Amino acid sequence: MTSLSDAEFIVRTIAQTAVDNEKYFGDLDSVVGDGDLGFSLARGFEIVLKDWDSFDRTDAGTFLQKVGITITGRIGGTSGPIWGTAFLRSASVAKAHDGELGGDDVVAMLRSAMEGIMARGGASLGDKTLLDVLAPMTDAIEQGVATGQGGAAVMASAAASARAAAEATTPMIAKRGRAAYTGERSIGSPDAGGVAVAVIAEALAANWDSPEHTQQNTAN
Amino acid sequence: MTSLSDAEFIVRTIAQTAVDNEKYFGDLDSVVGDGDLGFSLARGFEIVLKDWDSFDRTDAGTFLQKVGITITGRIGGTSGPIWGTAFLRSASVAKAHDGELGGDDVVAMLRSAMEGIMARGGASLGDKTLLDVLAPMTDAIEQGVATGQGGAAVMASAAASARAAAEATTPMIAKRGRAAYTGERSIGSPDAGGVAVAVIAEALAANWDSPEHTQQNTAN
Amino acid sequence: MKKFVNDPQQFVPEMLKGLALANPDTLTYVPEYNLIMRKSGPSDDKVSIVQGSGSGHEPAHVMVVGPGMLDAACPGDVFAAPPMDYVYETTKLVNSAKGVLLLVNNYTGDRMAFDMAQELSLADGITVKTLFIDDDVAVKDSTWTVGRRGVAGNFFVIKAVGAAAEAGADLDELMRIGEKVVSVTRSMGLALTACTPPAKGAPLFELGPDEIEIGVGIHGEPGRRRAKIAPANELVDILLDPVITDLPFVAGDRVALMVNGLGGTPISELYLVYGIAHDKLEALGISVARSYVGEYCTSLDMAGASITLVKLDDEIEGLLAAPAEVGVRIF
Amino acid sequence: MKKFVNDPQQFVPEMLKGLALANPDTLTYVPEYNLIMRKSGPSDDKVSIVQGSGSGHEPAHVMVVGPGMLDAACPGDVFAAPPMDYVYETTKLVNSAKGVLLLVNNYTGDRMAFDMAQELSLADGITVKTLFIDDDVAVKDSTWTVGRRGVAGNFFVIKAVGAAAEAGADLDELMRIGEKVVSVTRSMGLALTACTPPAKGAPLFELGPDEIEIGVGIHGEPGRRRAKIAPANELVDILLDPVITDLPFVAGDRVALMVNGLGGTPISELYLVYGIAHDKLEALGISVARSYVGEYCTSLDMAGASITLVKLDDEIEGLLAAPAEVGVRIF
Ligand SMILES: Nc1ncnc2c1ncn2[C@@H]1O[C@H](COP(=O)(O)OP(=O)(O)O)[C@@H](O)[C@H]1O
Ligand SMILES: Nc1ncnc2c1ncn2[C@@H]1O[C@H](COP(=O)(O)OP(=O)(O)O)[C@@H](O)[C@H]1O
Ligand SMILES: [Mg+2]
Ligand SMILES: [Mg+2]
Ligand SMILES: [Mg+2]
Ligand SMILES: [Mg+2]
Repeated sequence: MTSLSDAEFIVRTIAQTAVDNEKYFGDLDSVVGDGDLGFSLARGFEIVLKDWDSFDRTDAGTFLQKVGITITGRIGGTSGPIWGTAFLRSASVAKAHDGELGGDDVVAMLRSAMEGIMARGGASLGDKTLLDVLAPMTDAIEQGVATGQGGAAVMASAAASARAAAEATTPMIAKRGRAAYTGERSIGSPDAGGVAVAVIAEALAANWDSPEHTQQNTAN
Repeated sequence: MTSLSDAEFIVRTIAQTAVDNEKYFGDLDSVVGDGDLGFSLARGFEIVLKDWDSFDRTDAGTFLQKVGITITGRIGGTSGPIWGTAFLRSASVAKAHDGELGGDDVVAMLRSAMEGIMARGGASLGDKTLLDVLAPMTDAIEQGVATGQGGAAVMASAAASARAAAEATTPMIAKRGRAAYTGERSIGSPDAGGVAVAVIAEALAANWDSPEHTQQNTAN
Repeated sequence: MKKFVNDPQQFVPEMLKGLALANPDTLTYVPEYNLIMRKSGPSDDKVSIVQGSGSGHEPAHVMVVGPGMLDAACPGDVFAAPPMDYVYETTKLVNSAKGVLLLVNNYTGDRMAFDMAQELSLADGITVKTLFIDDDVAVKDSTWTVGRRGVAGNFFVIKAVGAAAEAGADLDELMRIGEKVVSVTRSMGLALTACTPPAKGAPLFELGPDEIEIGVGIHGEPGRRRAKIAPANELVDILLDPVITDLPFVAGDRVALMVNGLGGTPISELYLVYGIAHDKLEALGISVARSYVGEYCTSLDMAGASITLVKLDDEIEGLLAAPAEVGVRIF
Repeated sequence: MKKFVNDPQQFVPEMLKGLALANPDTLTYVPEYNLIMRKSGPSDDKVSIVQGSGSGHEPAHVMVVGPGMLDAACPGDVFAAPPMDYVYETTKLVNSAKGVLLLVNNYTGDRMAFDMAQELSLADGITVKTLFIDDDVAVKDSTWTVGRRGVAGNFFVIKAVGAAAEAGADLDELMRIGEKVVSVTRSMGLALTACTPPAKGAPLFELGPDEIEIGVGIHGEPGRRRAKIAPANELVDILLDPVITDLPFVAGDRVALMVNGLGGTPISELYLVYGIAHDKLEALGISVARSYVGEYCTSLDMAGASITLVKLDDEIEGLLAAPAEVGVRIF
């Protein structure tokens, strides 16, 4: 894994998926939320794409940190602080690590991101937030890495696990975010942020071996 | 014709028809008008019915004048002044006449009512207002009276003629009232006030020989 | 119909009662005649100013009774001119030695009710004059029609004569000022949705999900034509062009610009419209000296807006700038 | 969707531009941060007061910037808390030697953005305190939720601390006053229709032709339950009862009563609701000392209303009565 180019691929895929799914994420958030998730993510990640060339690329950690600052500062709603925190925490782990990042480091980055989100927004597992998707997804990655699978295979099982976890939020009662105000009525539809994470994971899996990723790797 | 009791029957029938058709007249007025015709007539004639016993019944003319004052003063919209004027003008003709009113007098009352309406609201025949129904209806009464028909027969032909005239307003362009603002778009629906006159005429015809009218006559 | 209403027949009285309860120190409500007047009553040092009209146009006119504005308002039922008695009784109640000015939007029913009330009042020895307001350019002013309608522009007439009356102007002077303001005021509106009168319980006309009604009046009467919804820039052209070309307003003019909401359009959209209209006017060399954004003359819950322009001179501008206080307030 | 809008993404900036153009003497617009601030800028003799929130609640909060109210408002996009940068930059722009008070309605996104901005501002040496507003009784304040939402009651907090700041109160004093007002303010709303965010282009939820949504928030989030439309008297009970019993408000209390329109309900209906609520309170021995009827905190074009009660003491009543001037006006 050539860390910077992987980070670039991952960030670009997340950003592009957020922009492409503006309407879908908005609709998901309007079932029991307030419908702004798609708009917030799309506008914020548009800025990431617009400023793409300007981010410091000293190393993967620095790159992720610069992206995280943009997301934290420029995305509105709950998503800006939450997603921004995730990027900033991942960046810290990456920066603390010298040299190339391995699968274990990616898992550590994700765990730190989750802790950051919990600290920032006060949510726990089971509160029907994107944490309930990030956690099983991270477990799947950890297991894939432990059993020596290749990147594409790891990502595929991460995506499958994210999708299943997103669907598993359907019967939960929302205890955080706008959906929480509806109490029992939040039962019956999946958490919007959680589905967004699953859609992004699927995009990463689908494109892992695509020329954009592999050529980028080669180019570096 | 025992004038006062006929006048009472006619006014009561008009009032009751206006109250009963509130919704229908309102709907007619909302095609190209502002929908208040039914409400205005119903609220106004409700007052007439409520104050029924209080009207001075010295003679038919006085009775009609008192009713006309109520209508003029208490019905809103265009209809208050227009219908009130009609009653006040009819009352003047009746008062000027000594003794029992004949068919000719009724025709004279209606012609005077029409002149009053024209003077008050500035409309001419052909402007798509209730005048375009009142005029042929009055002609029919005049003809019935001239050929010596009985009251019920005269009223039946008056009603038929009013209905036909109301329908004949459909292709006209409104040149008075709220409907006039829509210009050519007023073509294709009948004038609301004109239809109201026809409905009232039909109610009068239908009940001319009813116990309410004939018993009232006998009672007097 | 989904509205805050009990008995639809009591819609207007219950609204007026609420208005009076919310403004106990400044307004008096006379239920018998739908009448809202200043608690302080008329003064013989000042011409009293009255406007009546159908209800459903709030804040016009019951909510603009107060110092610098109206002395009384006597509305009819929803969209129905007030019965003549209401106007006559109102005139008697606000009678002043300096006279009474009746402001009337130009509609047949209103004209007749006020004409008759004026006759009766004059016979009682009350000095009364009546001023008709007809600012709506959507209606062609040809001989066969009843003339133009009075719409949101009536606000500027009230404001100008209200300020002048407060400064002691006599009745003839107020007529001169009012007629001058009418002569330089033009409006045009469009509806995004129809409105629902409580007593009818259903929309007054049907508009498709992408249709708008252009040149609509303030009573839910359909307008002159239907069109498809378009971007705000184009909607502003549809409203502004006929207003500008009618007077016409020309480069070098100073104007007051009003963006009036018809009842169901949020103020966010009205400010958006204002910004576009302001830019267009400035681009034409017409300078916007005073701005008015909000609800002035509505059509119940209709979504839509109207634009009014007033050509200013020093006199009108001074009168518009004078202080005034009305029952509708946010503090 | 039928709205006055060009590019939905530019809805908020175009609205803010219009607001600034309509108030050139009093407001400054900083497009980069969606920021509306007083033209006069901050003063070192006075604590600066800022409120941010999602847009779509106008006149809250961009239209209540002015003497006696806010020094600046920094809204996010429609229903989205402002990005942290907006808050941080706003804080820097209104920095005063007496400090900056941030008013925040209690929502996760807003809390986080303001928390982070406060941290950054403190690190820059700016004195900042943050006050959270949570007046909505529709939301149960149990441990597992995020606490109550801030809705229309925020108006009273702004008004009170705004008046106190103008009179020279320091930051701690403003916190005390603000917390006191929050502690005696309770609100409850209901929707007759859903609202349509421009970027979504469709209503946020579906309501049947005779359905209403009770306990709705100001972001088009569905409420706690659905019910059938009912006469206004019953709708007022639905709003008023949970408000009264929550604090509770009791016989002998003096209160401010606000009937707030959610954006699509005409002021005629709001006054009708006001009259009913006023009578019910007086019947309970609760006396209404100040009344507020109109739009204070809306949810785009949603038809509906909320009722807010504030229990008054001499201090709060005096602050509410103090003069203030804001960009939204009708003169
Ligand atoms: N406190 C929280 N911690 C973590 N995630 C949260 C929290 N609150 C909400 N979320 C996530 O954010 C999503 C909603 O984001 P967004 O629409 O931007 O925020 P808002 O609820 O402020 O409108 C939810 O679907 C959920 O996954
Ligand atoms: N100037 C007029 N002269 C005679 N009749 C008129 C005139 N204007 C309107 N009308 C009649 O009145 C009816 C409408 O009455 P109404 O709804 O009360 O008045 P408005 O048009 O003021 O709402 C019309 O259908 C027409 O028949
Ligand atoms: Mg959301
Ligand atoms: Mg009518
Ligand atoms: Mg009418
Ligand atoms: Mg949101």
